[in-house]
Amino acid sequence: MKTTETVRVQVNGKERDVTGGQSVRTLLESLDLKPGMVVVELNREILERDRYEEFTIDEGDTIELVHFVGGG
Amino acid sequence: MKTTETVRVQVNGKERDVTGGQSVRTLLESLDLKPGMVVVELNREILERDRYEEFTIDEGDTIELVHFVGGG
Amino acid sequence: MKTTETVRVQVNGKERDVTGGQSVRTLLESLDLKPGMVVVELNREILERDRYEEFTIDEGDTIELVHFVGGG
Amino acid sequence: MKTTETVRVQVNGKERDVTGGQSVRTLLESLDLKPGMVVVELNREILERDRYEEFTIDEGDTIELVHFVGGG
Amino acid sequence: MTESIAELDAARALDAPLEIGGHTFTSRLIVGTGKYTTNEVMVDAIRASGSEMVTVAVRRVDLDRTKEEGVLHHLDPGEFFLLANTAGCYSAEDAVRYARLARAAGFNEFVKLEVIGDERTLLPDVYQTLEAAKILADEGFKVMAYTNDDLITALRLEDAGCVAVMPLASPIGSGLGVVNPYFIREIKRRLEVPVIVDAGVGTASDACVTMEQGVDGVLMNTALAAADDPVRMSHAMKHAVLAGRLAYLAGRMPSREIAVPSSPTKGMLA
Amino acid sequence: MTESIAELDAARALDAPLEIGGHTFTSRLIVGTGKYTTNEVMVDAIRASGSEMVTVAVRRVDLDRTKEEGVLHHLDPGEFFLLANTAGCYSAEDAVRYARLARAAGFNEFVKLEVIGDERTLLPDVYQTLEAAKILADEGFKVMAYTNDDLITALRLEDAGCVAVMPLASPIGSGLGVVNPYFIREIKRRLEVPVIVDAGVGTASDACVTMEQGVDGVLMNTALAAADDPVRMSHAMKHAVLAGRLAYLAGRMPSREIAVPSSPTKGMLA
Amino acid sequence: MTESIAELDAARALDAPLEIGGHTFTSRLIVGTGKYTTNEVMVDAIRASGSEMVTVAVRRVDLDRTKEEGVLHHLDPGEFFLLANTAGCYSAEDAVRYARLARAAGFNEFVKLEVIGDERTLLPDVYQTLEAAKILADEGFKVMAYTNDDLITALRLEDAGCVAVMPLASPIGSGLGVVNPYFIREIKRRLEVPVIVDAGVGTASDACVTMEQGVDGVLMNTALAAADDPVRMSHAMKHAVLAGRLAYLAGRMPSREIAVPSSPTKGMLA
Amino acid sequence: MTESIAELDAARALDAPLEIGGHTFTSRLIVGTGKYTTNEVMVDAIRASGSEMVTVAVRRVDLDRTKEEGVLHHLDPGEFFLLANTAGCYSAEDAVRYARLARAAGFNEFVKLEVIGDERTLLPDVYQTLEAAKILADEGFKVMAYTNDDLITALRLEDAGCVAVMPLASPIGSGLGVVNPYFIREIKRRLEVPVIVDAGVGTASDACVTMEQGVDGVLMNTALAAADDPVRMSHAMKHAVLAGRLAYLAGRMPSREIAVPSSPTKGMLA
Repeated sequence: MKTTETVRVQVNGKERDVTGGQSVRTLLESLDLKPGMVVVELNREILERDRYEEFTIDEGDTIELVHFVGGG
Repeated sequence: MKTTETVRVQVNGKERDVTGGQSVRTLLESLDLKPGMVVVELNREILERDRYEEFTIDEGDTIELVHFVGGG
Repeated sequence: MKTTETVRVQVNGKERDVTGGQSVRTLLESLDLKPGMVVVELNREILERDRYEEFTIDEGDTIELVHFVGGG
Repeated sequence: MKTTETVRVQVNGKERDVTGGQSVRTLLESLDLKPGMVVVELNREILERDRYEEFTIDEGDTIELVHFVGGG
Repeated sequence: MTESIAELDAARALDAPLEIGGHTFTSRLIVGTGKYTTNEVMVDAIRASGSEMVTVAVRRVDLDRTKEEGVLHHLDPGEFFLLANTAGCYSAEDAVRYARLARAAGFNEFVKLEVIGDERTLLPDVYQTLEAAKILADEGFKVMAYTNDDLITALRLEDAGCVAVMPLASPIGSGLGVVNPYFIREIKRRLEVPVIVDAGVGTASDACVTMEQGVDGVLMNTALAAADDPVRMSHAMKHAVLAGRLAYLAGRMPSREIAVPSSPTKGMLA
Repeated sequence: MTESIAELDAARALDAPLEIGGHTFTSRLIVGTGKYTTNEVMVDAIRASGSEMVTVAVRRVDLDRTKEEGVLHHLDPGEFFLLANTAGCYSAEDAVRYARLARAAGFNEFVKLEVIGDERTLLPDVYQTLEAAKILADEGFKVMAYTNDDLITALRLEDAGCVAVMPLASPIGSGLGVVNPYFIREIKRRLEVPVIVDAGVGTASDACVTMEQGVDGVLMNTALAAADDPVRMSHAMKHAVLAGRLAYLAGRMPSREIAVPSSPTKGMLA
Repeated sequence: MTESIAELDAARALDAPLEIGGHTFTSRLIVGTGKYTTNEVMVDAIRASGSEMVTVAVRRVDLDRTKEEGVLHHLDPGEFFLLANTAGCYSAEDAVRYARLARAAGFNEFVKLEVIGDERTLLPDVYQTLEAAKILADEGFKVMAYTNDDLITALRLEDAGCVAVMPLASPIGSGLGVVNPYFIREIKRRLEVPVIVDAGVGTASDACVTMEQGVDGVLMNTALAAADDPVRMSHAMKHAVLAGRLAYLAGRMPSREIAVPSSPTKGMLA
Repeated sequence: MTESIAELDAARALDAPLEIGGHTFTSRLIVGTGKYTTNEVMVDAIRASGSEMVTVAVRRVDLDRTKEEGVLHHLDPGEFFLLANTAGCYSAEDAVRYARLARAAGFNEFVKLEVIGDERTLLPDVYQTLEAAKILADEGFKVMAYTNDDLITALRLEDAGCVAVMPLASPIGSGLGVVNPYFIREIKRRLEVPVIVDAGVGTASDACVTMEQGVDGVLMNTALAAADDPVRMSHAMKHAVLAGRLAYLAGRMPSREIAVPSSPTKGMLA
């Protein structure tokens, strides 16, 4: 059953309070990130793009949102 | 019981027929090698110089007699 | 007065007997050389192309016939 | 006839008023220079050491006093 | 114009394409996308270099700043083949993690494996690199491994299944050029997979010398990004790599201490 | 194709043409015509090199052999600018004589002045060269003087009225490349007339390094004629000269012993 | 004569002794005993080199030939410190076996660890070398490890407990000298145990350049044994090592492209 | 101690003395006396270098300052052979004037002829140098001529009667070392009078490399005077020159790209 309380999570190394139980897709939208432009690692597990809907954010989750930058 | 039959052994990679049961010291003498000038490996075990008397040569033994040569 | 005796001249370092008094132009033709393809030095003097007619070959002349070859 | 008026000369590029008619040796002494430690050029002519006595300083003379310094 | 086309075609005709892990490239120059003053200069420079494969790094999205930092806002993955790297990793574990994240981006299975062993020299940790190479190759990655100029390590990386081995010419960003051509040459002689010299090139002649060793390609970044005029230097590098490659294929004259005339010694005047 | 044209145009747009004695050239590569195995290879190689100016030697017509040896039976003076040399001369007097004969051929007033001082090294006799340069310049010749890498001599040759000074990279036909870049660089720094490095280039990287010193051009012959594949090497040299020139104009990165990362050090994962 | 003593003493006074694994040496030159034409030449050369530590190899006694081949019939272990090597070993296991045999000879616990990874280049297998180094150090050996010029490997070998790390200047017996001074310098900068450059030195200046990098010593064999006159070359090397060491300690002048007069510019005549 | 004497004697026995203009020297190192911080350091350094011949410059006495500046207040002409130079002269006329003044000092008829052609590079004006050399040789001077590395000029200077020809390794005070060993080697090969490399040496290995080219000696000043520790560097140079000389005489091993083992490949254990 979906809860709406705030939960504390780690996003890219910073603590954030977000709505608990929301999907990763929702989180990306709230952060104004196009799903196609980032790769999501949830608690050290890489998520497939087409399954962002299935995964929900819970208390204590560690989320890494990465993308490609200039590099040699 | 000390035997005097000939036994076949490997000395420095070559097969040799030697008197069985003789001590390593005796073998060295028969090969005209000064104990102080060689190091003896008997069946992959390095022997201490002062114990050449204790070890005897038996059928199938593998003996390596090494020394220092010029090298860089 | 034009003479027709043979005269001995030096052409490119080799002695040759040629008809005396002939013009340089005639000499070139006899050597099957196109005037436009060579430069003529007569007794150390370079001749202008359009004046080959005026110069005649006489006994003891030294003639150099040069052209461009491959070089670095 | 030796004169004692002052004369203006060039010594090592600088104008100096010195007693006219004095010998080069005297000049060196007055400059506190050991004859053996310098070479003297008087009006572009190099003087031999043992003849400093013979040469006198006159109006307008150009004198160069040189020696060895550190160099590569 | 027609002449210029002819020229280029002729040049192309003189060399075979470069094949890495089943992909074919006409350019033997691979370039990085880091350290440019602006994204516009970066794109212009990369286009001028004629490169088809470009490296990118995997980093966290900066949630506080504009998203524009993402390199794909400027580089079209349709125009360039993306080679993600594991730059900044100091262990096999980290490198493997970064490689997986890169692959999850969905472009290709290639990765420029880079495991650093020392912060001051950025020299590779060949032990961790080899370990990571094995893991990634087993997972189906097409590993292009950055390594030092040690032949033994290069052979091990090939055995581990790398699709390309990439020894350094000199330390990353040093611009010292090919310090040890002997080792580079020997690595090329002994490996079957493509050998790409990665890091150390400082100017055009370095790239030219590198290719003259017979290697299959060159990877560079700083030499372009840190030039006074990156776009012009990129043009230079494109020609330098081609020049070095063709010279290698053409077979240079023997060099000798004594002179030999280039004009005939016969036919002199008296 | 269109891309290739764009590329070449871009490259051209990045450099100014080379002007020598009032004549303008887009190629900075000058090539000799000696020592090729066949005339066909020579012509193909020269075309591949993109050179506009080619050197030729003055020699006696061989009256016993076919006239085909004349280089103009193969090279169209309309297609290439002929630069006659005085190769093989060991005195100012001889060099002046050969130059006059060359000019009498009626193509142009340019001459590559070359007065050799030693048969074994083919090093120039700078004393005789300087003397000949003065005479020829007075007679209206446009003298391009082959010389050693001595700055003082280069300055004297410029004073004598030479339209170009051509120091050697290393002995003729040696293929040792630029042995003394300091001297070459200083000569370029100090002269106003074009500086063309003549002789010594052995392979593409040598040409590239030469141009990176900032000189105006390179003259070579053996590096092309004695390569295993002269035509391919000529392609290489064309690109090498362009690469070195553009790299010089672009301004290379500073080289340093310590490494500098080309990927961001920030944004790493935890 | 008194002057010569003064000279030598002065020289010695200008440097500290070399300490390896608790042993102290005044000479920074270590030499091999292989490949000499005769044992007499070997002994004379080693004496001329002034070396105190000499390497020897472990091999089977040849039971068919005279025992004279044993090197100790010619070298007095009282005169020289014997450093047994594991030359010829291609695995950690073999190297450990050879090291144990060497120690059983009863001279000392030092071993020159050498694990080859490739027959053609004789480059070290750093993976096997590191493994063997750990085992031998645990068994109380004083390991002097022959390695390549990789800093990371050098650091690992130090961590493994080696008493000296010995990077190559260039491949064994190549005589190419110090190909990569940057790497050698960096290894010396970062390690605390002595760094001895092993292999690659070809002539005196190579040894001199090596020591100028700041390393603690040089090990060589072929440069002496394969010289036309081994004894004379050994004298040369003794002086070269000393020269390079003192120059390093003295601190060289800065080099600059522009000239600076060594005689006063003032005091010129008018 | 006895050993050290033996060493030195052995070293001496391995080389012949250097003869210049009828004078014999055991040391092949000639040093300048300029640019030292103090006269004490100068004297100590020169003594440490083992040099027998030292150069001095001719300058006006400074009548305003103490006479102490005269170098002979510090150097005993009985201990060292004085070689006066014409440093600072830009014409044959000036050089001849300075040489005559130097000879008038009464020590010897030797002169280091130096005619500069350019203030920035201090490169010799070979035209004026040659002219001055002829004049001075005619006047009975023993001319040791500083020149560039041009063989033709070196041959002319020998013909002019110089007792030694002294080509530069690189510009005065640059410390760049032997930039063009080919030219130096060729000059030595072709001349009969002693060839002394003058100027450009920066550190010990430069001196060693110089002597390995086969030349008869080296002349330096800045490398010693501008070292952090001039006295220690002078010791280094003494050994470096000896090392290079002996290595040249010993005949170095051939260098090859492929490795060759220095330990036996036979006799390995099973």
